[in-house]
Amino acid sequence: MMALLGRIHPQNLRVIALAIVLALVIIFFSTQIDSYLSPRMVNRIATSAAVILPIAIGQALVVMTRNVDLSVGSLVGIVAYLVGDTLGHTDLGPFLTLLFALALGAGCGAINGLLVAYGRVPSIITTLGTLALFRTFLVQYSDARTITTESLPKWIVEIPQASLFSIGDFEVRVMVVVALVAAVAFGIALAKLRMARALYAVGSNPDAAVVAGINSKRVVFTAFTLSGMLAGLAGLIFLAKFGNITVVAGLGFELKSIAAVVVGGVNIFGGSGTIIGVVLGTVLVDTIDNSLTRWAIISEFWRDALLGMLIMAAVAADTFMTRAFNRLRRGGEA
Amino acid sequence: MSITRITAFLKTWEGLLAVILAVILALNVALAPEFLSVQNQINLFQLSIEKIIVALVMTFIIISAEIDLSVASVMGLSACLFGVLATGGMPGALAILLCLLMGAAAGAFNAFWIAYLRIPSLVVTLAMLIMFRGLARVLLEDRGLSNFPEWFNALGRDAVIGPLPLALVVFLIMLVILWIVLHRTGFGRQVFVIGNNAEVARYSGVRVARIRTALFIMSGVVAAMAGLFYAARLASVRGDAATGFELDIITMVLLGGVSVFGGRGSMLGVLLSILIVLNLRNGMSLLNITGHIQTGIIGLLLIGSVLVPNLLQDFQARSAKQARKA
Amino acid sequence: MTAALSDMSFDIQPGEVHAIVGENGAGKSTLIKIMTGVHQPDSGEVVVQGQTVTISSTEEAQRHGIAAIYQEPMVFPDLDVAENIYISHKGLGALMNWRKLYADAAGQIAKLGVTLDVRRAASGLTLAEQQTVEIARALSLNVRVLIMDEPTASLSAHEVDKLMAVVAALKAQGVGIIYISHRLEEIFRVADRVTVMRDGKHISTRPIAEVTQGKMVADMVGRAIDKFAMKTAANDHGGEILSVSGLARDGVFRNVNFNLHKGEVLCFAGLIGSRRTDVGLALFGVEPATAGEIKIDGAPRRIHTPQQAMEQGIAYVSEDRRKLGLAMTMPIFANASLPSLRKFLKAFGLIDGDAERRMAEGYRDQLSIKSPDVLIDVGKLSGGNQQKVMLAKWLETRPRILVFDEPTRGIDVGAKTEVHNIIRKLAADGVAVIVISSDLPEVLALADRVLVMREGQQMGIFDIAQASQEKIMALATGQTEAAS
Amino acid sequence: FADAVKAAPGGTANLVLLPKFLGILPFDQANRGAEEAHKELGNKGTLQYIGPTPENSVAGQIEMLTTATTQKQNVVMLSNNAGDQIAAAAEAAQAAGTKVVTWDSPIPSGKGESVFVAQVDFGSIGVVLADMALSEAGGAGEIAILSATPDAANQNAWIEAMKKALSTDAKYKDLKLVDVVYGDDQSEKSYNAALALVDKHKDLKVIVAPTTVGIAAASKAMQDEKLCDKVKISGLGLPAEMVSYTMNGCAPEFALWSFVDLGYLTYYTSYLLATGGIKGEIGEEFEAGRMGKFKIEEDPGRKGAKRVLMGPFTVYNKDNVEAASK
Ligand SMILES: Nc1ncnc2c1ncn2[C@@H]1O[C@H](COP(=O)(O)OP(=O)(O)OP(=O)(O)O)[C@@H](O)[C@H]1O
Ligand SMILES: Nc1ncnc2c1ncn2[C@@H]1O[C@H](COP(=O)(O)OP(=O)(O)OP(=O)(O)O)[C@@H](O)[C@H]1O
Ligand SMILES: [Mg+2]
Ligand SMILES: [Mg+2]
Repeated sequence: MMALLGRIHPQNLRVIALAIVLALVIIFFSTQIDSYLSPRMVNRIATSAAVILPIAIGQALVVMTRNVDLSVGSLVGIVAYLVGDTLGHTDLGPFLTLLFALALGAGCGAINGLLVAYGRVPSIITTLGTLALFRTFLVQYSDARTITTESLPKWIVEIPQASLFSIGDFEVRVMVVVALVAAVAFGIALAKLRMARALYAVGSNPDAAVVAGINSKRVVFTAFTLSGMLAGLAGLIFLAKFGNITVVAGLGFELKSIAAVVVGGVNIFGGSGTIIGVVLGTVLVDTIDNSLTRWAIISEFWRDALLGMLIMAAVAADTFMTRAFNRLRRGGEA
Repeated sequence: MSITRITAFLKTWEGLLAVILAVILALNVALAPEFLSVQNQINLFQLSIEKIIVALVMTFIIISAEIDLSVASVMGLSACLFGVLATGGMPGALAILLCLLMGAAAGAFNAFWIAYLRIPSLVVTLAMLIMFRGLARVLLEDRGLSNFPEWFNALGRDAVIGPLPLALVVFLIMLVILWIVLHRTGFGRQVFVIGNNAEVARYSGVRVARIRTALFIMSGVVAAMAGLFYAARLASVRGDAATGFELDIITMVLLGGVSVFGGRGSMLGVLLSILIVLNLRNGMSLLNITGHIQTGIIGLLLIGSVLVPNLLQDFQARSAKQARKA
Repeated sequence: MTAALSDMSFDIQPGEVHAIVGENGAGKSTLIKIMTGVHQPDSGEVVVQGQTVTISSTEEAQRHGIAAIYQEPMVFPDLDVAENIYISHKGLGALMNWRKLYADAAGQIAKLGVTLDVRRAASGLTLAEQQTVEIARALSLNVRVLIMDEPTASLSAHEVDKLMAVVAALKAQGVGIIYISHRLEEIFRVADRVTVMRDGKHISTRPIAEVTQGKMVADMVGRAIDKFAMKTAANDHGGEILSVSGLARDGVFRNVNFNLHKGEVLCFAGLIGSRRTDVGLALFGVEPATAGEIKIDGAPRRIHTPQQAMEQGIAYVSEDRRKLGLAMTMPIFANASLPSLRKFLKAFGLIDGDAERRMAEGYRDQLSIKSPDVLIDVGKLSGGNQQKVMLAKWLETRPRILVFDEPTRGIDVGAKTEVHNIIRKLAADGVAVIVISSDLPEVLALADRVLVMREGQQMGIFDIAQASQEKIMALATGQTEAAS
Repeated sequence: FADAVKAAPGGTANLVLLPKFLGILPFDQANRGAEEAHKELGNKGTLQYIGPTPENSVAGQIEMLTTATTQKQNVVMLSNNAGDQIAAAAEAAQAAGTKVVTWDSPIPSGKGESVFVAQVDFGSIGVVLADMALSEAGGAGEIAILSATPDAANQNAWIEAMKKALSTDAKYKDLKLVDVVYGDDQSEKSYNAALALVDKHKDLKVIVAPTTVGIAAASKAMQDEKLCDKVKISGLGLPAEMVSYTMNGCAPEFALWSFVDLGYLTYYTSYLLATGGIKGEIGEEFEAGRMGKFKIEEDPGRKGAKRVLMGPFTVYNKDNVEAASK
């Protein structure tokens, strides 16, 4: 056991702890909710996590550099609305639409990045500001019009039902695949790309990054741009999933994504975290949420109280488990 | 004050805020005829009184390099608890006491995880934001409660000193006391050091966990008190009372020049920032600028107040260099 | 505002070691930071191989073949050792090759004669280990000009020897080396030329053969200074104040036994990582011991927090002033009064600002801290002056037992003498002093008794009369078995 | 209606239309109706359309009502989102001479409110919701409600009315209301809540969503999960947003009224109150331009409160939804 732990990177210890917590949550609810361990439940959680996952990944990239992006919710709203609006006039087709959404998100993210990295405005101030500004732009632009399912091309409205393939009842939805592809791509990039290491370095010790010859500004700028781009992806998924888009789309996603990221073990002070952790964090929060809504014995009004408690319990459990693992590991070393 | 000291002040963050405030006040006076009326001046504070009371304590928390996202939920929970107790027939004074105790307990609960188990405060208080709000919901479900004792509603409405209502008096007293505590006492000094570098504080014999605990309990109690003011002012509560106030509160503190990374900030800055936000909002409302435009302008101000001096500085540095080269 | 650096010129040839010396705050580190693009000069130029270049970032400096080891180690706590070493490398390909990374890093570390697991996260490294990582990082860059700003400040004799060998090898390869150190004996070992700086100005540049230590010091401070005396016999001292028996912390150190008298100076010697610091932390209650007994004035005491230690009159001056010693963005006076804040409180917990300021100014004058006033943030002082502020802060607690962990790290010769005098004076006043030091001359100059540690174990404790540099090194490196 | 008051054009009345928040269609439509009436009456005063942001709705509404009072506006037309929490501000407004006319969503206690312009009779909307559920369920089965927030006063009133209808009229005896859940008027939450209802209640036949956001999200959820054959959606929705779901059978029937008309009628009522045409007393009758004659009566749902009933509403189905969505 100790020898095994010794070989695992501390970051991965966190992931293991998280997986154990997730398993415990699932086991608990499977005793409470009928036919809980079913393909349908997996689909439910997967499709609901698919919206927040790209945002959480982007948020994680930003948090790793010791920053935070509070504007993601507004970004989702802008992209969902503007893409929907455009598709209302001209059907760009899936590929161009995706590009458009990503570019739009990335463009807005780049504004954040410019302000934070080159304008030296602290990220929390910048994104508190753009959280309001992006939404303001959307409200002014939209003039209270709603994007309706009716105005959208059929293919986009039907994305949520589309499955890539299915094994029995178990459908693998396109939307989920898209979110997972983003997760896998960024997971691999963070682990394998040399450039990605700079992300950790900047968050780990910004002063040292400067003297180590890392272009911190570019790194931070890139993180915000990518976060915007991923929020753009989420905006597209949001559009496809809900069809009717008003100016309130994506409201409150900033805190949700931060919750997923911190539950997923990304250090809020930068420097460490993994994408697999973020995926597990997102799924964990979503599993708790979706399970509570299906738990017969608790009333509608107890849900949020329990959600808060369970998130706290999950964070505490995996923090302590990680600490215990680390102690065992060091004990094994000595 | 000599000219040099004035120019030195204007170059500080507080100086910048003072200039911004002066501009806003001038615009308000010039454009909105109702602005200077006593009633409007009272309303201006009274409408955000709960937020600005809590902002004073949030200043301490952020200077100590922590954050408390749960304040608005504690406010809501306190207001709802009072509603349930008071309409359930409990004597008002006892209900108030219980609400304050609940606030202390909520703060202590936060502090337990943060100060003793070292889980980041952002994580803990984000979970507690959800949980305390949920508990408020459990208490009131889909009901709204009013019919509080008349003396209680009067506390939220009637003037107690001159034209000032109780909450505003409490705010002013707290401002003075907390100003002194932050900048003139050993406790305040220790808060700054902890925010600067908690390890240095620990190695210097500062009881870091204890001070953190004190701060979060203070935050809980004051948030609970603010919740009571909220209930009194509106003479009514609902499960969603004070929802979302935390971001406004944090915005005010950050605009006040308090560093999110802790260790830096001043009460003067926070006071100026409070005055800026309140006057700006009030002025815009009087000019019928509302909704997203209003929040957008505050967002612009937030970014601009940091960005513009930075750009000027860069520009100065660059032109100075060019001048020397030439 | 006065300039930190003005009108400073010097040059460096391939294969040359050019030493720069000067008092604390002379502007050495500032010079380095300008050369490597961390700060921008207001005027002047850098010429590389006949070409005038502007260096606006460290990255650019690296492109011109200039790299530096900074005075304060700059490591990434979340990355492992290997990554820390290779983080600045360009052109290694877009993808990480972890296997190669670890192998190469291990090679670099081995060159320095240190054992260090390259997969360990840097967050657990001691200051000395961090310095090692910094050195390995700079060496791996294949530079033409390597700048070393006090690379040996927290190394002990053994590691210094290894580093000297590396410097010699680089020299042979034609690398130009700028070497900054306050340990003058090192300068004479490695340098070809010496430049002296004072108050941000160039004073002299001479070939090493033409200088003597006395001349160098005179240039640095503008007056002559005595070489510090070796101690030959222990002081007379008073009654026993501290007695430690069987002290241990699981997996860190074990079975430490010693006693300490009023007015006595006990030095802890050993290699880096020998866990001397951990014994100090246990005495101060930061990382409490898990076994053994600490008796003060003959009575057993429980010391589990720094407050408990301070109540017993114990003070601990940390070796890591940046992370554990000083609040960098707070003024001198606030740092100085921190542990003894209670002394400066009036009614209602209000701080007596005047008394506080007077105290700080007193120390500024007494310790000659180079700073116009005490309202300046300590982060703006040079390394050596920061060290002095840290001393002030603990002296003000009027301790009975004072633990100094590397008290003269990064302090110039003049100041070092001053600190030694302070330590001697404290001892003469009856304070019991423990000095943890990697600087053997310092140990021999201060100690009444010496305790040698190796890998968490006490190797021996003996009187200064029986001590010698060779004997201590033999115990510290394990060439002699434990004596006690 | 013989002696119905006719509004005298060309009067001076400063009016403020204050929706729950800015930026969404129904409120904008109401504003269009108000502007139509404003032009028609040649009001020499002003009509302001102001409102808070959705995140800040409660506090924002209270603030804007207070500011309007300071500005001495004649009437504030309020779609109340703050429940009784706004009552204190409304009473203060009345005391200072600013009348408060509510529309769309009233002040539950009726305190501080001159009159409520009700889009429909709150009792009869309960019956209509029950009727639609009955027909979609095919006469018998389990139904559930997906509402907005637990605090939405109008939704709560309708749910109450629906429950009352279900329990009193024998024709609904085979309908079983099994759950009431909330989607907080957010697409995402409503979507998930609808699916959770289906999972939780295996035999669920109809989800009644008396909210435009909820009904669209629930319909989309059923469509995406191919559940439209099993579970039908009904409630209150906008034809433009619902047309595809009605045509494909996911939401065969839903109802709504005209927000343009509601804004128009509210304007007339307010104008008459401000210009003294009516006093706002029970029994008064007046003519509201193109919409004809109306009467102030006691609000059957709220003791002591007064209302003007607009009615009727339209039930949309395959036959008329396409035309209405244009
Ligand atoms: N960040 C800073 N801001 C302002 N002044 C600074 C800053 N850092 C250093 N200085 C000042 O610049 C001068 C030169 O400092 P520098 O660190 O270069 O000295 P040094 O020769 O390296 O000294 P030491 O031997 O103590 O490291 C000092 O007077 C110091 O107070
Ligand atoms: N392997 C390790 N893992 C984690 N922390 C360590 C390790 N080794 C040392 N440390 C920490 O570093 C600090 C100093 O350690 P240590 O006592 O080993 O050094 P030392 O003997 O004083 O030598 P030097 O200070 O010269 O490096 C202590 O706080 C200790 O806990
Ligand atoms: Mg230096
Ligand atoms: Mg040490």
